[in-house]
Amino acid sequence: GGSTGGNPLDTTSAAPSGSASGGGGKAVVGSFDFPESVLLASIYAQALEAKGVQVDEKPNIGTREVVIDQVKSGGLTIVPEYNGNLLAFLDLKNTAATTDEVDTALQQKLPAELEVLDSSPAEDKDSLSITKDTQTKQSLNTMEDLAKVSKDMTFGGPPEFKERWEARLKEVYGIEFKEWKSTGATTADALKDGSIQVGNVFTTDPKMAANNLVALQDTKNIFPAQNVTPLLNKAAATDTIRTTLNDISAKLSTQSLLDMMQKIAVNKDEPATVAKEWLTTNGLG
Amino acid sequence: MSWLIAFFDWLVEFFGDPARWSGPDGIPARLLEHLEFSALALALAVLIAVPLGLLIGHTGRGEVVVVVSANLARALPTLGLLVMFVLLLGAASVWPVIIPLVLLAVPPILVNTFEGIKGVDPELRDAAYGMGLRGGQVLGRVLVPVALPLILLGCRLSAIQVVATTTVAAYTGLGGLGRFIIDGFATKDYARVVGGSVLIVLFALVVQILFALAQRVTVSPGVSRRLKVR
Amino acid sequence: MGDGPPSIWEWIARNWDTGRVDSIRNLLTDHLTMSLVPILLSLVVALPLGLACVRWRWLYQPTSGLMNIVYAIPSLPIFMLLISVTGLSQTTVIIPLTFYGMAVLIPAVVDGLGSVPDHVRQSAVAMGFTPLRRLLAVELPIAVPVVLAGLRVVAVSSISLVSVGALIGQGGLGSLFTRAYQNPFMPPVIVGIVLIVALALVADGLLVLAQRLLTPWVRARKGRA
Amino acid sequence: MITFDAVTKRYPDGTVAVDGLSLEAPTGEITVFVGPSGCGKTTSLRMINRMIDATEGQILLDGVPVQGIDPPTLRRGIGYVIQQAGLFPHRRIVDNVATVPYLLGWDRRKARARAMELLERVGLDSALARRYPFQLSGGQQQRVGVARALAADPPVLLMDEPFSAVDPVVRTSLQDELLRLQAELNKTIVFVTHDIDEAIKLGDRVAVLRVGGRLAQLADPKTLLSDPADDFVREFLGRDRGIRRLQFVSTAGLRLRTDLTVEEGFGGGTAEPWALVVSADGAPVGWVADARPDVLEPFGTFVHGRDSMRSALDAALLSPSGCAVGVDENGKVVGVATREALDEALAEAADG
Amino acid sequence: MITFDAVTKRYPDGTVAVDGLSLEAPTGEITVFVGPSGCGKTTSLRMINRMIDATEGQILLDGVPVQGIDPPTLRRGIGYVIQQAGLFPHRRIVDNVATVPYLLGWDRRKARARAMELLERVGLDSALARRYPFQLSGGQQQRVGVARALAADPPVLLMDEPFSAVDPVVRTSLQDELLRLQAELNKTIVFVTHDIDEAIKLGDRVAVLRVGGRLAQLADPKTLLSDPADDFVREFLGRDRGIRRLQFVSTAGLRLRTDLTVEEGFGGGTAEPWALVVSADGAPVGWVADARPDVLEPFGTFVHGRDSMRSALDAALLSPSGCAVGVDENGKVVGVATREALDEALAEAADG
Ligand SMILES: Nc1ncnc2c1ncn2[C@@H]1O[C@H](COP(=O)(O)OP(=O)(O)OP(=O)(O)O)[C@@H](O)[C@H]1O
Ligand SMILES: Nc1ncnc2c1ncn2[C@@H]1O[C@H](COP(=O)(O)OP(=O)(O)OP(=O)(O)O)[C@@H](O)[C@H]1O
Ligand SMILES: [Mg+2]
Ligand SMILES: [Mg+2]
Repeated sequence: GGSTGGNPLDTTSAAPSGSASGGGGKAVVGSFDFPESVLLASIYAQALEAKGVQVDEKPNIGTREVVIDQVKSGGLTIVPEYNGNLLAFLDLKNTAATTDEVDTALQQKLPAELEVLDSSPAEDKDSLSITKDTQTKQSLNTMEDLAKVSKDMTFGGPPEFKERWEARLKEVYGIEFKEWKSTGATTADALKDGSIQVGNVFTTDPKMAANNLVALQDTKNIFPAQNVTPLLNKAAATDTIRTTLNDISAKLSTQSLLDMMQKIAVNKDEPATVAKEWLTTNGLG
Repeated sequence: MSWLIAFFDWLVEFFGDPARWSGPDGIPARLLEHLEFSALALALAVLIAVPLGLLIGHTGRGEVVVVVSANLARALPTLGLLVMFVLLLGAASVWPVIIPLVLLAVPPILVNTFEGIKGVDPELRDAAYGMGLRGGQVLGRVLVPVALPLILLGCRLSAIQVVATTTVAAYTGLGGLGRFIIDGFATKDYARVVGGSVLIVLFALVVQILFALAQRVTVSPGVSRRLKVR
Repeated sequence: MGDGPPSIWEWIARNWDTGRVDSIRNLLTDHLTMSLVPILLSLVVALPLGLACVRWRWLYQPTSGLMNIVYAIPSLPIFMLLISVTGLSQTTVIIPLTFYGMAVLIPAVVDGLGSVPDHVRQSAVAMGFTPLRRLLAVELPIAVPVVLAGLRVVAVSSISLVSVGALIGQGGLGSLFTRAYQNPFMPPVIVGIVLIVALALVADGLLVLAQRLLTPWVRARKGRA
Repeated sequence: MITFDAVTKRYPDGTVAVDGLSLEAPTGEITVFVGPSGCGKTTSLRMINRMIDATEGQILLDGVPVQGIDPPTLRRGIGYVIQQAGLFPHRRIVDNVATVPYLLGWDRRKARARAMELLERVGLDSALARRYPFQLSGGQQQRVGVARALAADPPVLLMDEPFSAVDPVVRTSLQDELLRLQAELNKTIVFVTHDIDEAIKLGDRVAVLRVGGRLAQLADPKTLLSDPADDFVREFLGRDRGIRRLQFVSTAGLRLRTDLTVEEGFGGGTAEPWALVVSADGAPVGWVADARPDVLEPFGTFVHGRDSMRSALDAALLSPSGCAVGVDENGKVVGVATREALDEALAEAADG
Repeated sequence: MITFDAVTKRYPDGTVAVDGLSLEAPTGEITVFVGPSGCGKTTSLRMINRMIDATEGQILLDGVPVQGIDPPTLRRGIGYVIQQAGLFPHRRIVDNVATVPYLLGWDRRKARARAMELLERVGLDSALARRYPFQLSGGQQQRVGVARALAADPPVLLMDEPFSAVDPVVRTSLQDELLRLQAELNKTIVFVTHDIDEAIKLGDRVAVLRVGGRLAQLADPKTLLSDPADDFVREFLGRDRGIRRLQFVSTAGLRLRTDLTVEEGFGGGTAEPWALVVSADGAPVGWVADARPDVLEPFGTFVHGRDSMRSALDAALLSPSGCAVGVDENGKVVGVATREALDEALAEAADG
C-alpha cells in the first residue's frame, strides 16, 4: 500500500507505546500467526522473564506486514524474525542469498526504528514443495524442472507469498502457475488432497514429513537464507534483552527447532511448554 | 478528515485498477464466489428452517426446540465451527464453510417463521377451518400468506449475516470477497481491505433491497396495508 | 511429556492455568472483558440515542438506516482497519462490537418506549407527571422487557463474535481456534466452542434472571396465562 | 333440522362445557343460543360443524349424525360467521367471499359472479369488491363475513356473536339486514349471542343456557319474556321484561278514535279535554288542551299495525294527553289511541 | 365550578373539534358531555386539565383561568379517569393508587394508607392491593382507576368514557358505585360518554354536543327527555324516550290499594276480578282470578317510594291482572297499584 503516499493510519499510532521505557524493565513479545513463530516468541519471553524483565506476550498477530508495523510503532518490542524474509520484505529486489550476505544487506536496509540482533544458525527456509507422488510421476526434483510443467499446476501458500514471489519466480526460473490459491495453514493438506500441486511449506514444518512432501531444490538460490533473527524496536531495546536473545540465538540449531516443532505438531504439546523445556535443557531458563 | 481522504484514496486505488476487474482474482469472480457461498448457505438454511418453522408454528408442538436451538445457534462461534469442520472434513470442499453459515442462518429464519405462523390471529385460523379448508390448505392458503412478512424478515436478517460472515471463508483458503480482506490484511494492502469491505457492504445492501422488492411482490397489499384507504 | 497427542482432558489440565497469556484461564478473562464491555457500552450509548429518536421522530429513520448498514459490515475488516488506530489492544475488538450492539439496542429502546400503551402515557400526563419524571418513573420501566430482550441478543452475539478477533490476535477464546487451525488439533476447538456457548448461555440466563427481578409484572403475567 | 341428542362436551382439563344438551333447531328458523359468558354457547355451536367433537351423545343434521361426515366436507356445506369476521387479510373482498366456491372447485368466473351477487345482497357497494379487508369498516367487514358464509348457498348457517364487535347503531342495522335476508333465504340458522335483546329480536326460538352447559329454557321470545322457567332465566332477562314483552304485541288490534283530531287554526271548544291538531296534509302537529287552545303540547306517534304496543305505549307516555297518535307508513294520522284503548289492548295482551 | 367561556379548539390540520363552547359545570354536580363520535367530547374534557390547550376563549376553574396554571400542578389537583383505566402495569395496585400522593411528596406510609382506604371505598378487597393491574378484571381495573383519581382528594374529577370497555352488568354496578361515591364526596365531576342511557342515569346536567363541537342542549335529564331542543337531540335520545322519562317519576305518590290482598289458601269470592295471594310473612305469591281461584298467575313488583314509575309500569305489564305489586325494601307487600292508579300517576307526571 505504499503508493497511497503515506499511510495516515500509521501516523496516528506512530508514538511509541508508554511501556517502552529506556530501562531493561519491560518488553512486548509478539509473533506471527504460525506455530514456529509462536514457539520462538515463547522462548524469548520466558528467557526474558527469567532475567526479571516484565514481559507482555502477543502471540499469533498476523503476517509480517502487520507485525513489523507494530514493532516500528512500538506496539511490539520483540519479534522472532527470519533474516531472509525480513530483507525481502524491506527490499523486494535484493538478491542476497547466504546468511552473511543477507545480514549485511539487512543492516543497510533496516529502518531507523528497528534493530536486529545476531542471527542464529537455526534456519527455516521457504520452499516450493510437492508430494512424493507428483515427484515420481513427473520426475520433478528442482525448481527448474518445475518451470516446464508449472503452467498446468495450481499453487497454494500464504496470501503474502504471491505478492512477494510471483515476479521473482517468473524472472529467475520462468515459473508461472495456472492459478494461485491462498491456502494458509492448510497448504500441506491441500497438497495431499490434490487441490493444489505445488505449495509453499517451510522446511522445518513437521507436516513435510507427516504428509510425504518433498521440497524442490532451489538451484538458483532464489530463497535467501532464513536464519532465526530477533527483531527489536530500537527505542525499547535494552542490554538485558540484547544479551539474553543473543544467548538464545547462539544455542538454537535447525535440528533443535525441528525437534521442538515435532513435539508441537505431533504430540500437540504447548509451545510454551516446549520452549520452557528447551530453555531448561540449555541452561537459559 | 485525513481519515476520509485516505478512505477515498483506497477506494480509488482498489476500484480504479483495471487488473482488479478480471481474472480469477478479480472483483467479478470474487463477487460470484461470494454469491455462490451465500446463496447456497441461505438456500439450505431456508430449506431447513422454513418447513420446520411452519410445522412447529402450525402444530404448536416443539416450541421449546425453537427457543433453545435458536439461542444456542446464536451463541455458536462461526470461526470455531469453521475450524472444527476444516479439521473434520479437510479444507478442500466448501462444506466446512457452508455448514457454519447454515447454522448461523437457521435461527433467524426459524424463529421468525415460527413466530409468524404462531402469531396469526386465532380467529383467522378458526374461520379458515370453519369454511372447510383442510390442515394443509389452512397453512398454505391462509397462514403462510399472512405470516409472509415475518418469514421474509427472518430470511433477510439471515441473508445479511451470511453475506457478512462469508468473509471468514477466506480464512480457510476459499474464495469470495473475504479474500480481498484477508489477503489485503496479510500484505498490509489497506486499499484491498477497504475495497473488499465496501463490496461486502454494498452486497448486503443489494440483498436488503432485493428482499424489500421480494416483499413488495409477494406480500399481499391486504397484509402489508400498503394501499391507501380510498 | 507422553508420546502422541494428549486427550482433551489432559490438554485442558495442561493448559488451564499456565500463567502465560494464552492459558485457557487468561483467554476466558480476556474474552469476558472484550464481550462485556461492548454490551455495557452499547447499552449506555443506545439509551440516550434511542430516547433522542423517540423525542425527535425524524432522527429515527436515518439512525436506523445507518445502523442497518453498520450491521451489514463484516467484523473482520473493521478489526483490521482499526489496528492502525487502536493498535493491538482489546479496544480494537470492543469498538466494532459496541456498534453492533447499538444496531440492535437502539431499535429495542425505541420499540420499548413504543410499547408503552398510549392510555398509560396519557394518564401519567393527566396525573401531573413532568416529562422527565414520566420518562424515568413510567416509560422506561415499562420499556425494560423489550430492551432486555434486545440486550439478550446483544450479549449472546457479542460473546460469540469476539472470537473473530482471533484473526488479528485478539480473540480471547477465539485464539484457540486459530491455534488449532495452524497446528491441527481438535481439543482446543471443542474447548473454545463449549466455553463460548457456555458463557453465552450463562450471560443469557443472568439477563433472564435480571428480567424476572426487574419486571415482576411480566413474569406474573406468564405465570397465569 | 339440527338435532342435539344428549350432547356432552368435556374438555381434557375436566371442564364440562356442555352437559347433556338435547334440542332441535328447526329448518328455516333462527335458533338463538344465549347465556352468560362461559355457559358453552360457542362449544355447542362448534360441535355442529365438528370444529369440536362431542364427548357423548350425537348431533344430527337432517337425521344424519355429523360424526360420520368428513369435517372439511361437512364444513363446506355449513356457513360459519364469527365475531371479527375472520376475513382473510391477504385476499380481496370478492375472493374472500368466493372462498368456499373456489374450494368446491367452481369455475373462477362463476364463483366471482356469485360473490358479487352476494355482496349486493348483503347491502355492500360492488366498488368494495376489489378492496382488501383492512380497507373496510367493522360493520362492512361483518357484512362480508355473512356474504362469505352464504357463498355456496349452504342450508345451515352458524353465527357466533357475529355482531358483538360493532357499535350499537351498526349492530342494529346488521340485525335488520339479517332478518331481511332470512325472510328471503329461509336458512336454518343457529345464532350465538350473550345479548338477550339481540336474542329476542332475532330468534324464532331462544335457548337460554346456564353455566355448565345445561339448557335452562327453550322457547319463543314472547313465551320467554312472559314465562321465564326459573329465577336464573328471569334474572338473565333483566328489567323491563314487561315492557319488552309488548314488542311482540301488535298494534293492529288497537282501537283508534278518529274523532279527536282537529285542523290547524282550531280555536277550542270540543267536548274532550284534548284534541290533536293535524296539518292540511295529514301530519300531526301537536296536542291542544281544551283549556289552553293556543299552546301546542308534544305528541308521540306509532305506525299503526306495523309498530308494536311498546311503541304505542311510549308514544302515549310522551304526551301530557296520555294518548298515542297512530300514523300510517307515510306519517299521516290514522287515529288516536286513548289511554282506555291502550289499557284494553294491554289487558288483552296480558291474558293471551 | 368549571366555566367554558366561548372555547374553540382548532387542530393544526384545520379540524374544528370544539366551536365556541360556553357552559358551566357547577360545583358538586355531575355534568355529562354526550354526543356522537367525534363531536369533541374528549377534546373539551382535556382542555380543562390542559392536556390540550384551547385555541380561543378560556376555561376557568372557580373563576381562575387554567391557562395561568403550570400544567403538572394543575393536573395534580384534578382527578382523571379514562377508558382503559391507564393503570401503570409495572406498579402494584396500591402504588398505582398512591401515584399522585407520591408526586405531591406525601410520606410513603401515609400515601399507602390513603390508597388502602380508597380501595376499600371503591369496593375493592384489600387483598388486591399487592397485585399488578393485569391480575385484575376490567371492572376491577376501572375501580382502581377511580380510586387513583381520588387519591389526593381533588375537588374536580374528569372522566372520559370510564366504563365503556366493561360488560353491561359490571358497567351498571360501576355506575351505581359512582353515584354512591358522589353522594358521599360531592366532587365536581365532568363525565364524557357516548351512551345516552349512562348520561341520563349519572348526570345532574347533560350537555349534548353535535359534531363540530357545538352545544346542542344543556339540561337536566328529565327536561332533556321531555323537551329535546331539536331533531338532532330527539334523534340522539332514541326510542323509548317516553318510557325512560318515567325513570324520573317517583312512585312515592302512587296510590296503593291494600284491599286486594288475600292469604294463602284463599278459596275465591271477593268482589274484585283479581286478588293478590300473600304468604304468611308478607311476600307476594301470585294473582288469582276470581273465576279460577286455584291458578296462580305471574306478578311484578316494585319497591314503593324507591323505584321509579318505570318499574311500576313494568311490574303491571308483567301480570294479566294489569296491577303492579308495591313492596317495601324487605320484599313485603305494602299494597297494589291498579291500572287506574297508574294511569292517574302517569297523567300527573305528563302534566308536570
Ligand atoms: N379448549 C378448552 N379447554 C378447556 N376448557 C375450555 C376450552 N374451551 C372452552 N372451555 C371452557 O368451556 C366453557 C364453555 O366455553 P365456551 O367458549 O363454549 O363458552 P361461551 O358460552 O361461548 O362463552 P363466551 O360468551 O365467553 O364466548 C368455559 O368454561 C370455558 O372456559
Ligand atoms: N390531534 C388531533 N389532530 C387533528 N384532529 C383531531 C385530533 N384529535 C381529535 N381530532 C378530531 O377532533 C374531533 C373531535 O375529537 P374528540 O376526540 O374530541 O371526539 P370525541 O367526541 O371524544 O369522540 P369519541 O366519542 O370517538 O371519543 C374529531 O373529528 C377528531 O377526528
Ligand atoms: Mg363464545
Ligand atoms: Mg373521546
